[in-house]
Amino acid sequence: MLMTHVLDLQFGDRIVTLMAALVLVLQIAMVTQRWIVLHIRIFAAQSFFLAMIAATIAWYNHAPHLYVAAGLTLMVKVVLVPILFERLVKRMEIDEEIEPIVNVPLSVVIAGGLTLVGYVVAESFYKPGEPGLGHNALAVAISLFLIGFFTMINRRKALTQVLALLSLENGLFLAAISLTYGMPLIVELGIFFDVLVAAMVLGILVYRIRETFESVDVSRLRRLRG
Amino acid sequence: MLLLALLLVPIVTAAAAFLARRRAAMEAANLVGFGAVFLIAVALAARVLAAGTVSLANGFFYADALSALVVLLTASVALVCTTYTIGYLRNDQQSGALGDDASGKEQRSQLRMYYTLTPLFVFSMLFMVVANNLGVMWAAMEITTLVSVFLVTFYGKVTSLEAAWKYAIIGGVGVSMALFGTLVAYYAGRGLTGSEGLSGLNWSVLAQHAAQLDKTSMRLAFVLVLMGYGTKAGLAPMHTWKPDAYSEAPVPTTAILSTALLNCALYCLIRYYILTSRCLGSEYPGRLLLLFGLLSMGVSVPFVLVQKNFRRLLAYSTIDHAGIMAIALGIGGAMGSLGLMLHMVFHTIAKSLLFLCAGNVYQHFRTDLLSKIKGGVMRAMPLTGVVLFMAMLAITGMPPFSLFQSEFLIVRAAIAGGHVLTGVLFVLFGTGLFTGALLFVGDMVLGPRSDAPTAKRRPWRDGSLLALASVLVVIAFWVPTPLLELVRQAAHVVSGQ
Amino acid sequence: MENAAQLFLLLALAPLVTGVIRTLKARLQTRRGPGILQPYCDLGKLFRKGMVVPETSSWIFAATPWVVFFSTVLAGLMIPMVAAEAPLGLFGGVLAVIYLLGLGRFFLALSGMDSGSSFGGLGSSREMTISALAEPAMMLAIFTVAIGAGSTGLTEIAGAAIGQHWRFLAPAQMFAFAALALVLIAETGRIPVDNPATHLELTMIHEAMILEYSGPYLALLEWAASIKQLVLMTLLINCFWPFGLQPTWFGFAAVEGIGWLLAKLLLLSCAIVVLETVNAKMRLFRVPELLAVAFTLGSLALVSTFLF
Amino acid sequence: MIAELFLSGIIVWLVGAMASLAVWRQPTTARRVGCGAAFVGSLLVLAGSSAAIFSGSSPAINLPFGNPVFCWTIRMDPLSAYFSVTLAALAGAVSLYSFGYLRPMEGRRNLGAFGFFFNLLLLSLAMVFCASNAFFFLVAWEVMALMSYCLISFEHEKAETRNAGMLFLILSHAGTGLLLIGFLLLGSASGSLDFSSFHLLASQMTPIRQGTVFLLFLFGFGVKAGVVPVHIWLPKAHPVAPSNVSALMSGIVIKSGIYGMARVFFDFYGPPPLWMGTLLLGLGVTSALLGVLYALMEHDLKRLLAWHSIENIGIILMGFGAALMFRSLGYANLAALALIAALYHTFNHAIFKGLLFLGAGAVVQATHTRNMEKMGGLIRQMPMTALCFLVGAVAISGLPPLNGFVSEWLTYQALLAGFGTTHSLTRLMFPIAGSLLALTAALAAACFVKAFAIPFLALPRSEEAADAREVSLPMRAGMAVLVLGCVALGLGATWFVRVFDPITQQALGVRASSALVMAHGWALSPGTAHGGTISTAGIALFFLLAGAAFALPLALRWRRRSVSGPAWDCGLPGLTADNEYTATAFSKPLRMIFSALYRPRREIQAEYEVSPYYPSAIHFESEIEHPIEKHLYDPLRQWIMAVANRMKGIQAGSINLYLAYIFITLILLLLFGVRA
Repeated sequence: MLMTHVLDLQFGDRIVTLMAALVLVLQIAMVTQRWIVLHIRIFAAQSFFLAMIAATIAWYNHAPHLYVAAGLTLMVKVVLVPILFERLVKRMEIDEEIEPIVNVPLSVVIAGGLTLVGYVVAESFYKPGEPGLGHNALAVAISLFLIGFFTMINRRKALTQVLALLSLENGLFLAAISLTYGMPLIVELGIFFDVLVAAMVLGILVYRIRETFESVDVSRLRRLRG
Repeated sequence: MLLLALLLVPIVTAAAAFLARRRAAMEAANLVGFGAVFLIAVALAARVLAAGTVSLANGFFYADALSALVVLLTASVALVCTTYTIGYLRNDQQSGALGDDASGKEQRSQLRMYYTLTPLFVFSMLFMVVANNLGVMWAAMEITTLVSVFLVTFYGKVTSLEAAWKYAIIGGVGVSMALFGTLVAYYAGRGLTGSEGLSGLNWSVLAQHAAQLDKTSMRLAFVLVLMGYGTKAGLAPMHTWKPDAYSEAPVPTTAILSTALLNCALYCLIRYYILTSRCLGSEYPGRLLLLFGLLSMGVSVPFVLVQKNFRRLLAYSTIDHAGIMAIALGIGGAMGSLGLMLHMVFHTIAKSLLFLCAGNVYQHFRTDLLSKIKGGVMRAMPLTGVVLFMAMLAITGMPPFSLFQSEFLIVRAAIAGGHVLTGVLFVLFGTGLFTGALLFVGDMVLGPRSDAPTAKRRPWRDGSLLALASVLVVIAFWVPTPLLELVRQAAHVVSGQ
Repeated sequence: MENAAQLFLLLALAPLVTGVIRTLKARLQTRRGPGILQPYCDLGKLFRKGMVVPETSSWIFAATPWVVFFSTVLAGLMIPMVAAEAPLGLFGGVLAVIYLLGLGRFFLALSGMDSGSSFGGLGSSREMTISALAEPAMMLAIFTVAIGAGSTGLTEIAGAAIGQHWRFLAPAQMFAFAALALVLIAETGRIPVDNPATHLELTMIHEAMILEYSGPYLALLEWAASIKQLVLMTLLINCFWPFGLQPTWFGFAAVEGIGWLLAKLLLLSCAIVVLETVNAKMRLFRVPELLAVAFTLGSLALVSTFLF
Repeated sequence: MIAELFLSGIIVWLVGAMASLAVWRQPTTARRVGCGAAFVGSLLVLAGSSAAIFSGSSPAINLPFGNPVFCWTIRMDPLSAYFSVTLAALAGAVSLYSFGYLRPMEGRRNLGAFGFFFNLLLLSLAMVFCASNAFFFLVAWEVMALMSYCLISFEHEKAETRNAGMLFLILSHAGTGLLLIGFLLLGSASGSLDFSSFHLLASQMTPIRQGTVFLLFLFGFGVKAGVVPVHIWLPKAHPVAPSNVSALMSGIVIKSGIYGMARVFFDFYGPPPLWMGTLLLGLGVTSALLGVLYALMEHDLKRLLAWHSIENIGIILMGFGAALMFRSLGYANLAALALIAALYHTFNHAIFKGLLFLGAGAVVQATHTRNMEKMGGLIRQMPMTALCFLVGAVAISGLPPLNGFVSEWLTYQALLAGFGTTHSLTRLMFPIAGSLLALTAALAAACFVKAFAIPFLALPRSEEAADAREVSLPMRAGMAVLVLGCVALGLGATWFVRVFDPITQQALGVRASSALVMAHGWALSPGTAHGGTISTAGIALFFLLAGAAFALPLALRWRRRSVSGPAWDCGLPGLTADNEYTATAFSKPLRMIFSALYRPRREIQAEYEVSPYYPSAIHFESEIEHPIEKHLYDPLRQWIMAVANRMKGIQAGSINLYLAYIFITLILLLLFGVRA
């Protein structure tokens, strides 16, 4: 009974779509979130679900190298990066995010609108012949990307911008695994390495900014003009 | 084999510089390393001229005339800038621009950082150019960002941190767009013959079957890639990081950023342009490129007209030239591509020369602000003054200097191709930039001798300046035949005709 | 042959015309006035006298009288006086005449500035201004005439006029004539533009330029002035009333031609005299208005060649 | 052979440039090398190009350098040869003059650099005249502008000099932009950039494009030629340059614009629409009149000459305009007459304006000022210079028998003949233009009475003027050469017009000179039905004979009877410079008459000590307004700067903003770019 379900591709599709939706919801939740620590944890959760999606797809489509991707995601985005950042937060005792540039309700509305954009774009990719996974996931991926992007614009604290950037890359990851069942392995490795390094580099930058500016409010970085 | 060497030598150089104890050792390491890289690049160019394409590790590394040309330019810029750097950093060390601690330990670590990161930076660019796999190309591009961010923060000033942050964030967004584009392109290439597994992202493979690529996906892919790599190339409106980063990074780094890195970003664009135009016809990518190109030219004009800061002026000029090359690519065709390739060569020479001059001026007057320099550079430092003026005229497309030739080709291609409006706007913006640049440089270089003392000579610094200047002059009247041949073949690769 | 004859006529007749005008004017103003031959006596006297050359002046001062005299005489040889065929017509037409007079004026103005006395400068400045303003009107009038003849050669112009005697009644010709007449007044420095008789410092123009001259040079300049006047008058009458212009200089024709010439000159002189008597001299800055009128007349002449 | 001569001249210039730069550390050597090379090169080019004219052949040479992507060839057809002759003739005299002119600069200035720029300027000019394709032409054109710029701002310590130079370079660069587009439009029609492929091409394009190309070229070349309203750089740039450079600038550099117009309008265009000629004629009249009117108000000797360049360009343009109109009306002979008038005046202006600038340079070098009000009485200290300047002044005033008269006379004849060519209202333009030309000439005469009398005559107005000395021999020699040129071009008119046969043949298919020359080469005629004649040689002969027969003997006789005494000083004790008439006073009547144009502003402040009736000192200053600058250029500049400043808000420093740019662009492209 369960096995049949577990072997049923439709079922897998459902699960994937469900988790993709969850990922999207978490992304929107991130938009509304003000507590940095919570922000980091939501990010971790989102990444976790992504890893799950990867694993599921790997299971149903027999794409073994996606397991590697899933594992890497777990390791890098669910464990390493959040730990790194939380320590950073503790060291810099940043407590609360000040008001975002666009207030929360409006941000949520905008996020919804961006989701719509994602679907509009993905629409043109929908081909009746194929399993629906393609354009659904692509729509979610584009939405994730856009919402993450919007969060970057919307936030003032350096660290939250970095988080937004990473969540934006989560969108890409989703697209990668759902559209093409992942990139060639070596490329995947390269990408993950890059993400890790990027996270560290940005972390270091944030730290140094904190050191020199006595704050991580990037909207104060306005010396260079013209 | 050449390709492998090309990538290994910089790594070794970086390691050597990292382990080196004394300043001289680091300098020597870099000098030797980049000399070797340059020689290898020349050899590679020769090989490509002879054999057409060179590839390694069953097509994981791949170099045709286009890559060879970009590699050659990158290597030459790296070599010249390193030679210059030696004089430049020594001057910094003595003038206490690196912080004057008694032990000089801090200074040494700073120098070590510079001499280690620069080879890595060059490595990542070379890697990007010779990688056949679009994903690897992307990864390399990401590395360039990460490495150069630290180079931007070299002086550790408040402003340089700000610049680094903007560079990192905008660059990060850019490369992630590029990544998105890359995987959409991969998606477009699914199920093509010979595209299984790793080679599915190989440019050469995709280019062969470009016609069967999924059209809608390629449209999306090109937009994303254009915006992604366009960010690194500094096309408006993704250009905003450029003036900040250029005005804060150490001058040799800026020179590399504004020439080699620009070329590499354009290189990626060109690769995708070829795929897209083979898949969808050149009209769709062409229009987008023209749009961004004209926007970049147009945006840079007002900033140049009212600019107060020399290096920011140069940054906007780079944005303008990125726009010019985008336009050339967008016009395409045999003439447009030839113009593009010539322009890439000529711009690399002139712009790096300009930044080196800017370095001399900055180290002598301790500022980039015209209001503080108050003219008279020609009197205070004759060599720099003359070269600076020449280079500025060259960069604004004034004959007899060579950029006029390439820009002439581009405008001619535009008007012959029916893009009359593009041609007119091109000329209009060009005039605006010329006006701004001339007014600025005229006020800076000419005029009575300012109160600042006469500059002391720095053989390494001024020597490399002079060498590059003579290249600028000579190439206006005589282009070496092999180089021209390489350029022609590269243009052939771009236009496919 | 013609050259010699016309040269003689010019040199001889010019002072006479001046004398006639002076006498007639005096009579009209109920004065006795000097005799008609007075100018000859003046010239003779001046030629016999010595002269004072300002110590501040240069060779320009000495060269000017000759340049002025010769250029005026040469101009005189280019216009038909008695015969329709101008003796030196080949050397140039009406344009040459005007520019030769211009050459004389140029040097006269220089010599006015040469001595350093401010009167000379004053005279030169005013002379150049007025002549400049007179130029376009004159050129328009001449264009009108020349268009009629299809040439700027005075021989051709006169030749074209011969035979159709009443052509000068055509509106174009009338306007052109009026314009040229006004210009002539300005050029010869007569009232209401300038007063040849005055030496009142602030109003004089021509006299101010030659203020420093004395003796033979003064004589040359006065003579040149009267020749210029004769030339312009002849130009006017022979362009517009070519009655009695003879085909040749020989035999009775010459006598008849000279007769006609004298008659026409007398007529014109009377007109000038009347004009000078009934008008007062204008302020300098009113003169442009007069010349504007001349210019308008000239353009009217053109337009009317276009209309009628 | 011809080509070899020409090419050798070019090479001499090139080598001279390099050599004088190489020896810049020894000023004397640098000066000798630079000027010597310029002189020799000029002679060779003169020989080569005049040979080319008379042989009628048009040799083509492929230059052995340059990026092989492009074509670097020169061809010497009659038009090119004619302008090269003009160039070489002037350049020879100027480089002779420079030997002396530069000597005082030794040690103070880098004469090596000067020689470099000078020779390269000559080289680039020759290339401009002989380039046989659009690309090479534009390169030479810009190099010429660049070299002129370097020479103009040679004394760049003064802000005035710097700004003038930049204004020049910027405007000329903008003009080049117009030319670039014009040429490329032609090129896209013909598929090639070679001039021979453009022959009569423009007339085959659609009327709109034809007109556009015409305007592009008119203003593109007009900037360099200094045609109103794109002339504003000229009165600023010419005065500040070293005087030998000013001579070249006014003499030949601005003529490159004329060359371009001749090339385009008579080679690339067939019979054009009538409006083109009309526009050209109108612009010519405007330039001529405004040029001379503003020249009259100048006290700066060199700026006065600069304004006169604008005037003469206007006169040349009148000829071009008339020629174009005749062409469109189908009168080839008249077109030839007008074209000859224009080209003749081009050569004449090169000679006498060069002469005048050299003279002005001599004066400035002797008195260390350009302000006429501080000169005076120089005819005694510098008789030779004074004589040369006088000849130039007579020539430029268009007085017989010198060269200026001949070309103006030809222009008059062309305009006169124009009246008969059409019955539409446009024919009224010809006589009106003619009368305004007369006004221009008369005003020019007035202006040069001032320009000669104030500096050279009467009493010195300053110590500098009082102890000025005659300039060195080479300078006098250089001026003398040009004096001979003025005389020869005036008296030898009937001989010189034969030069134009190949040109008119090429442009209009007519050989006009036989019709122009009459009476066994004694007289010149317009070649129309029974047009008037002119014989400058005859006039000169008359003056010579009369002078020899009467003037000399009588003058000698009268000299014995003459005593020298003080000039009339109104009874004041002794005549001083303060009594003299000033340049300002001289032009005062015209300033008042044309005050509607000048809008003069004057300030008089009198300082009193004893009583209001006896001012101890009076400070007078007056200035006039330049409407085109005030109402066209200044607002434009301010507007551009305002817009630019407003646009700086783009780069306001906020990273969120920067990200927003990218975000919005991305959204827009996704929504509208991607979907087919």
